[in-house]
Amino acid sequence: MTWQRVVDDFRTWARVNSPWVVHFNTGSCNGCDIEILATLTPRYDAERFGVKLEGSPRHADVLICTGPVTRQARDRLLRVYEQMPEPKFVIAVGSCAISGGVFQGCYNVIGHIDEVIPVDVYIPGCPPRPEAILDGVVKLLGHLKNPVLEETIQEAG
Amino acid sequence: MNTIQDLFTLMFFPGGLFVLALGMSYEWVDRKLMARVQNRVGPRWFQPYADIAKLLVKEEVIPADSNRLLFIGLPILALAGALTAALYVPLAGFDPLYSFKGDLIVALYLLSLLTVCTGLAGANTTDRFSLVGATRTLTQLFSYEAPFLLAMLGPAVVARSWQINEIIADADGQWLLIVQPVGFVVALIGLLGKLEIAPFNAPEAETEIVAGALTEYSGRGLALFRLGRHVELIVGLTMVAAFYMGGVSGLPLFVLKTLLLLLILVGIQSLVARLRIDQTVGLWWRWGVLLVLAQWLVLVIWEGVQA
Amino acid sequence: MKLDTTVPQRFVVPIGPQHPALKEPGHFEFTVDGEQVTGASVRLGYAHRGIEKATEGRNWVQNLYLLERICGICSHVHATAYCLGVERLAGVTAPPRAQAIRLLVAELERIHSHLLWLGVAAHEAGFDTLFMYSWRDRETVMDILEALTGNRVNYSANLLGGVKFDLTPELTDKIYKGLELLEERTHQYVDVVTSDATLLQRTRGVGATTREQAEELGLVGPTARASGVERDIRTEAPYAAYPDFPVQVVTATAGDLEARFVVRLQELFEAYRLIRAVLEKLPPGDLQARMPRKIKPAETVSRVEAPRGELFYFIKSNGTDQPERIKVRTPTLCNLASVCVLAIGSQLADVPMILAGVDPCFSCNDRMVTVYSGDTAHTQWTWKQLRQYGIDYYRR
Amino acid sequence: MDTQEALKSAETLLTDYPSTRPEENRLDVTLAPENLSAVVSNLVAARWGYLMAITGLDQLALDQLEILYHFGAGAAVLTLRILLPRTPIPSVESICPIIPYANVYERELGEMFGVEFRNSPNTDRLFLPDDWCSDVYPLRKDAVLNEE
Repeated sequence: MTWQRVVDDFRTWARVNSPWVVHFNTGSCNGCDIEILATLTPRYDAERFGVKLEGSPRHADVLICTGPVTRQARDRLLRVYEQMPEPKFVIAVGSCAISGGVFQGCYNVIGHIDEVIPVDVYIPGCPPRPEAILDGVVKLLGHLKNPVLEETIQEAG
Repeated sequence: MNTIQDLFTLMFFPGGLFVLALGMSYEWVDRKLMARVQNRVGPRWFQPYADIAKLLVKEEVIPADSNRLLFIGLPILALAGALTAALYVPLAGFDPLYSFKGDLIVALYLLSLLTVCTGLAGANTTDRFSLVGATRTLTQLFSYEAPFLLAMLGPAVVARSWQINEIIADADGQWLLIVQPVGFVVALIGLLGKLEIAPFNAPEAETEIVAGALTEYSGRGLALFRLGRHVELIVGLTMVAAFYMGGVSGLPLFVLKTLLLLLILVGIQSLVARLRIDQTVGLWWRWGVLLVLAQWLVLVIWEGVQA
Repeated sequence: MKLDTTVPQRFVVPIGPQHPALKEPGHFEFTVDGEQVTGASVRLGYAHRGIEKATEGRNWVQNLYLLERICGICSHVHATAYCLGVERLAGVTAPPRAQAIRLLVAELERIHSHLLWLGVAAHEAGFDTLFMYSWRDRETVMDILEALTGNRVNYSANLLGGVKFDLTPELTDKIYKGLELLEERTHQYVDVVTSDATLLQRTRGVGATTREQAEELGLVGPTARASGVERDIRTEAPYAAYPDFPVQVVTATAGDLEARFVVRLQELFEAYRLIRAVLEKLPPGDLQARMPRKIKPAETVSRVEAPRGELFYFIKSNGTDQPERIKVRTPTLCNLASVCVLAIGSQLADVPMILAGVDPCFSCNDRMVTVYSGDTAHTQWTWKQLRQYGIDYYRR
Repeated sequence: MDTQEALKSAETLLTDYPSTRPEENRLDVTLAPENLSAVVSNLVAARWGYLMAITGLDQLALDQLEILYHFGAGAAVLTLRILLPRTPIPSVESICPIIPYANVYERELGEMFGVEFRNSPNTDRLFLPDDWCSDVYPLRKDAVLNEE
């Protein structure tokens, strides 16, 4: 039992400290995307927390989505999500990703991200500041760290 | 020598786990220095450990259209090659664990095994980025391998031996980089090429072909390849430091010299843009090979005259 | 292994819609022969949201906020073009102080956009240090914009009939200080892009476009100016406060990527100069003029110079509080077609550079439009054919 | 070139067609669809400005579609307007043989308003999704855009 506990703790520690991120724009205005990129740059430096922006969905743990989902982007979003190996998490960045934002009701917009794939963390803002994005990532990690919460997530999921 | 002691040296110290730990620490130093140059804070000290551990516990997706055996086997082979190579070099300032005549050649080729495996791994999947990445990896292998080998053979000629042990004994205390500057520079730049870091990172150019040959790898396979790369970094640094910087006897001297080399590597890495693959090949065959060959000629003649 | 060697295969490398070189979704397919690109095609629409249709269901004020979100990088120019057009339709002129502040924000935005582009282009070239440095300095502009308008992106500084924010003396000081720092850094960047050997290997002579080709391809903005096409709406048809603060157009002749780097960097100096001029001679007065809620039926054309080139708005009112039709033509649309033409015959490694060279902005583009497919004979031109075509074209 | 001079020269180029001056810097010329190619050729031959955009307008009340070709030279804006019936799918000669880069504007228009461009080198769908119904033109005023 205790050995299992140690292994679990170690696994959680590794996951919490090494979130590799892949970014997908599903029809965003660029504002959020640029702010996500800004989190990597000297002032915010997400690498401090082990965050690494990866190109290949196969390498990534966290999918960051921006923008309302357009008809054309929907299939791609699903494909990117499916390409990611387990365990995987999704962060929706920006008002549009959360609710469709100003683009609600536009004919080529299907809706928000969680109508297509399950979302773990929502980061509001138009666009959210880089600090807010970092905070969102850290919140996600905090979630993983707390085993009680993790259990509830697993039960629910 | 008894079996238990042998096993210990192979598995834990100074082979095996120790090499892996050392490799990851050096990887951290590399990333941290790079971040500092770029005005960033950079990763925490345990970052590479966390990365590898996370990758190891992550799901490994095996693409349906690739050869399963190769897909799983290649990363293991790559890491094994790098770890074996580590046994022949004076790691952490200790004498090489195993030594025989001609082990220099064996060590160099075991190091290349990693690159070949990476290339094959890329070619094993039908992903287009992987295929382009594999082509580039192998193209680059053919471009830097010969000059790097020649650069490594310079000290061997002086020592008149193909045995790493003897070369180091011969070079101990003399900074060969003063008498063989061309060899040193080519070896250093060859190391950049071997490790596929800027400006020779075209095989994994993120903006063109995502992650190159390893695009389809996730989880354990990727972890093993990365570990292999880290070990390669250590072995490469050790060899260059030992051959050209007056030996690495003793841990403090080893750390000092290899870190100095790493600092130079980071400096180059942060000051250059990525070369295109055709430019890389051109650079090596037009300049690298010719310069090293010229120096080699001088060395051989000089040795001949002395003899 | 599985390659069938009996049939000559088209080996297609897709770039996008999810791809590290493009932070935005566009989808390119490049047919390659080894490392050589032999064909190119584009498929856009991943960010097509249908904004033009949406404008017809919202009133004039709501549309301001919608149109501002066409693009997160050049949000202010979209709002400016829209406001100027609507003001003209309504017969309202924004007070001079408002016009000057519009210019100020537009130039600050140009600085942020060009620095952003410099970073992204450097990243495409694998020069991450330059990327990090330029984005570090970009934060200075972002701070100024945030202090001025309260938001880092989508500033919403514009209102119909004026602007929302005024300048305070502290802000003016902050801007002066920021500009000083940026000016010094920009000199360094000019040094780097014109002298760094490895970067020059990736930029000099790559994607070169002659003046004729640039006109033929319908290029706009800095991309066209790097080829010697002296076209800049700020001088040709000055708007906002540009008549009072004239702009010097920066051009180059080489038309390659290096020239595009240089032109964009030189435009930064011009932007610094303009901002200083505005700060020194900021006209006093009100910030807003009254706007009617409904606008009588009319049509107008509004053009502004976005960081990427000419932005075109066609606005038609119908006497209600909602527009009859708003048509937006973004600069990226004009420039993007050139990527496919320029990519053919170049190295795969140069493609992201060529793409970055036009500073594409897909969200601008897709709000309504585009594509240039390589499947027709049209885009499969070689340089020679293209040049020949250009010559014949002007002989006719 | 001065704005007024530019407009004057455009007027002389297009004397055969009825024109108006809706704004100080604009000249609107109404053409019959069959004259379009000739007029555009004339403008290009005279090197008058460049094509800035093509706008579609749905005049539902008149049961007509209007296509506006905007040309710019400095501050001067010349608009060529052609009127087409709304149904069946209206057809107009493509200007791509004269101005190649007009292709993207035409394709946009074709997709959004349902206009057919004859002799166009490329009429593929531009940016609407691949599974978009082929007979729905979103920017027409009476388009039924069902919500999913």
